[in-house]
Amino acid sequence: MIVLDIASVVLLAAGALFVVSGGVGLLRFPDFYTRVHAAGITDSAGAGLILLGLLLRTPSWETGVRLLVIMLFLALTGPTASYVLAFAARRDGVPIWREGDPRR
Amino acid sequence: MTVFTLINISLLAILVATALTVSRLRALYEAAMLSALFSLVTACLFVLLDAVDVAFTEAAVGVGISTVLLLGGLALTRSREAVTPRRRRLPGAAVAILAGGTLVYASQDLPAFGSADSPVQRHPLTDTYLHQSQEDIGIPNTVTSVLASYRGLDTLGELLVVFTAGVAVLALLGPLAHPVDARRRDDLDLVDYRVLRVISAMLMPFILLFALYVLFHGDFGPGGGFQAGVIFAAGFVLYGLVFGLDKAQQVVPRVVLWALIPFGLLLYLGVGVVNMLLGGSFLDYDTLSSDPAAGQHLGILLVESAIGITVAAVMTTVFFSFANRRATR
Amino acid sequence: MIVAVMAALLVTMVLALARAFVGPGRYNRILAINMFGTKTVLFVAVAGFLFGRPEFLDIGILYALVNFVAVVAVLRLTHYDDDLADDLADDLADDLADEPATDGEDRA
Amino acid sequence: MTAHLPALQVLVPLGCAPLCLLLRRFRTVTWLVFLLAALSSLACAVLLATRVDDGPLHYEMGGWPAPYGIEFVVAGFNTPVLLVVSVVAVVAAVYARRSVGDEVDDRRAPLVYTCLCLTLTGLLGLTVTGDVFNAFVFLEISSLSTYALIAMGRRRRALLASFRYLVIGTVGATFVLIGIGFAYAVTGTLNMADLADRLTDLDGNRALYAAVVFVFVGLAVKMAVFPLHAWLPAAYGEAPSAVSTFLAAASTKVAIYVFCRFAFTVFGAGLVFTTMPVGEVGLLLAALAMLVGSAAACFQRDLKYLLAWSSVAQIGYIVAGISLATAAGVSAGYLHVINHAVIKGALFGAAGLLVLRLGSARLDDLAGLGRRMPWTFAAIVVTGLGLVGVPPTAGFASKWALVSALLDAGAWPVLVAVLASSLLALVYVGRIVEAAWFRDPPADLPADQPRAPVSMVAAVWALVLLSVYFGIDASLPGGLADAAAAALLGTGGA
Repeated sequence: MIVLDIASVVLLAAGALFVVSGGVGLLRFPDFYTRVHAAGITDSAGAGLILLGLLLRTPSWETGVRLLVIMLFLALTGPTASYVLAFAARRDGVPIWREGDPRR
Repeated sequence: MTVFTLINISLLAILVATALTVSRLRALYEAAMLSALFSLVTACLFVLLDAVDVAFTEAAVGVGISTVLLLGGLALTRSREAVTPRRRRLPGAAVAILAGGTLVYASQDLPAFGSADSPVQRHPLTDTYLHQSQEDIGIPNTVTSVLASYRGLDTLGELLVVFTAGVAVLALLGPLAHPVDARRRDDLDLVDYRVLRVISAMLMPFILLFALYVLFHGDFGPGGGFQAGVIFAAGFVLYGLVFGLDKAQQVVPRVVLWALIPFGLLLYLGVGVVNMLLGGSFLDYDTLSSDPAAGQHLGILLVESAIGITVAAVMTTVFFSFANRRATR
Repeated sequence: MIVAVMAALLVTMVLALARAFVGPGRYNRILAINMFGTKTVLFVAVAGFLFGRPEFLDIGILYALVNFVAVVAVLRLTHYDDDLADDLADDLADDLADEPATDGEDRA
Repeated sequence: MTAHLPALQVLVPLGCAPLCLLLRRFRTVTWLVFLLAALSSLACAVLLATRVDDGPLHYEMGGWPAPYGIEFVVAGFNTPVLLVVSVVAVVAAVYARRSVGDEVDDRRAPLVYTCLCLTLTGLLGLTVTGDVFNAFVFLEISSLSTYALIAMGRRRRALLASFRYLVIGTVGATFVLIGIGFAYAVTGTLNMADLADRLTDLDGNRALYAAVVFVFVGLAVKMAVFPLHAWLPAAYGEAPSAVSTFLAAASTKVAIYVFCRFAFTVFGAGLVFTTMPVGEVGLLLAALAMLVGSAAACFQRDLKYLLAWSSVAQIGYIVAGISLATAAGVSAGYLHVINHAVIKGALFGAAGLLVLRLGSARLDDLAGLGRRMPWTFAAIVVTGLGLVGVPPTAGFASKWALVSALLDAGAWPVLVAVLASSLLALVYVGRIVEAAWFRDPPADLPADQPRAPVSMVAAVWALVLLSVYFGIDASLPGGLADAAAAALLGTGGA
């Protein structure tokens, strides 16, 4: 049991780290496309790790199933949303940041 | 408890910030999106208050359907707010300040937050709903008992409100108001998004399954007819958004949709009338079976399904009316 | 630990909110709001564990779904010519102006 | 079956609404369904009115006893309102067949009937319910369907009028809801009788004061009390004629009833009129409404707008009576609710006849038509005299009751406003008469105008004759009004 607890704590901590760093990235990165990357990290790595960490603490199998369903949905929708957003932004002509450009 | 308070305070701060921004933004699409965010935060607060059903509804309605409908409505008009002269903003500001002031004034004599001694807690109503309902109705989720049985008429009324909204949209925006003209252009920009199409197609069965789960699980956990109906509608809307209106209307023809709107309402009403014919009063589900609790179960199930049908049909119709209107201009 | 995760989520929410306020432009805002949405999913799930109410997870599932629908709707419905809509709105305003003004309307 | 009467009162129109939508391909059938809803409502109302003498009737929804479930209560205070709404609904139904057919296109006409059923349901439900939250639900139903109905007017301006009403009305409804929320927070119950019991030992509770303020301000929007009347002229002026006939006669009256119900049987006259200055504020606003409404009516150029502004003034009379909180005052208010509903219904119906024949109701277009449309204009004059309050019309009876109630209470300034407003009413009714009889008809008037349909004329004249009868023999409405006042002021009780 101790092993599970430690693993869960590690996973949760890692997840929290990814989530916050993604959040900082969303605020600090210079243009839209890099920010998509930052947001993507929170949705995939951050969310996945946190949910895994919770999964190791589930009291019952129903809760576990629900956590898995959430993971599945987030895994499907997160990257899709990022991709579609970036695609649409590119088509709409949102400019790409190059070294030396001002931040937008 | 302090953690709880801190979380509450930070969520409230986020809520206030969002509200202020929404009121300051001129760009209406952005404002609509931020109001979805507002709903998300509100729903989180409801979760923390343990009002799970309310949070569920807020999430389904506030984030899902109302964002979609707001955007659909905006797509029909202009997307930037016109500048209101300062002079004409004064009455609104005065009303807001007065109303807010009265709220603050009133809050001084409201029972303390979470107080176990508040009039609401002391009234026999609460006790009856929480304990007696287990005997009378036997459904673990008291909210469902109150909603569908004790105050079933209110729920019928709310369903009628949804129905009215549907009729109003049909009358003012729907194809009945503006017969579809021939030079219809289908501007489906999302058809190019292959990934989106594949993922949406994959998600569709899950969404519908989840809606059914919410409908029938309402007795035990959060959920019920309204939420299920909205989730169904969200599924259809997603399908229509990604695959185009024509395809969506092949799946659910308009005529069927329009028949389902009154059908749900009539089903609800029918349950009540059957109760009357069986010698009870309107919506007295006890009469449906020799065992009152079994009758209550059956009645609540029928009623929740009726709600789900009408809500789903109305929401889908409203969205399709908006979208059709745009496609035909 | 769970409280720490929750705090991290709240901090991230605030960061996303800041991005949503600053923009610039529609896409940055959609991105920020989408991210905010997934963070609320996590928030609700974590809150469920914190308060021992795992049925909160149902709400999390719902958020995950609905948030996606909302993002798709934003993309689908905003992606079109805004000028066209402005023209149409102007037409409507003109139509209303053309109708014979009825007295009392202005007084009302 | 008779035990179910209070429920059937509301449920039959409720069921007719989805039926109308389902049968939308058959326009005449949908009209019949609406007529059926109105007739059944009238039958229920009459049967109920004959039964309340022995005490109030209670109906427990879902079989749950009162504070746990929702109850319907029928007593002396709401039977007059039920009767008014039902009678007007029947008349509007007869009237609507040709009127809606003329003003709304065929595809949308069934939706008009659906919305009319919904409005009827909402108004009746609002009247019979004995539960504050349930009242809010019915308020929402009637409001939403009203917005839709107004928006279906002939001109695009109707959309604007409807939208404006939607915005103001929604704020009002929200205020009512906030008020109800406060009342619940300090008592823990939603049942009106239970609330009244539990509010008595809450002296000086600020949340309760706020509840009163929010509920009444919200209702004031629905009642169109000055200065919250801004939505009314355009809404009634632009709505389809059948709709404005129904709404002008019924909807504000129901809101006024709900005000009475909350003031006297929920919050209690002591709190509302003694502790809080609702009575004084009501009298002041009523006096202003009389003056502003009548004065504005004098300057209108469209008959429907003129009538709508006159409604603002007439609502002032009713509010003045109720704000006195005396038996005579409340009785006068109720009497005027009944009489004004009949009079205004007839007048808007007559205006609709003009719209049908002329395509508009502008006073300029009426020039010299008095001789050509004698019946219509006779109806306008007879009921118009009722608006002024000339004896022996119905308006005189209720105004007399109001004046004597004001005299008893010593409310002199309001009395002056009543008299001034009556003089102004003489002016605006005179303008109609002047336009119709003393101006030359335009030379290019088409000779082959369609004749007004018999059903519409009959509907209008039914109301005109009713108003004349109420003027000559006021025992029926007077008796109802006295019973209502007695029930509200505690001698009857819920």
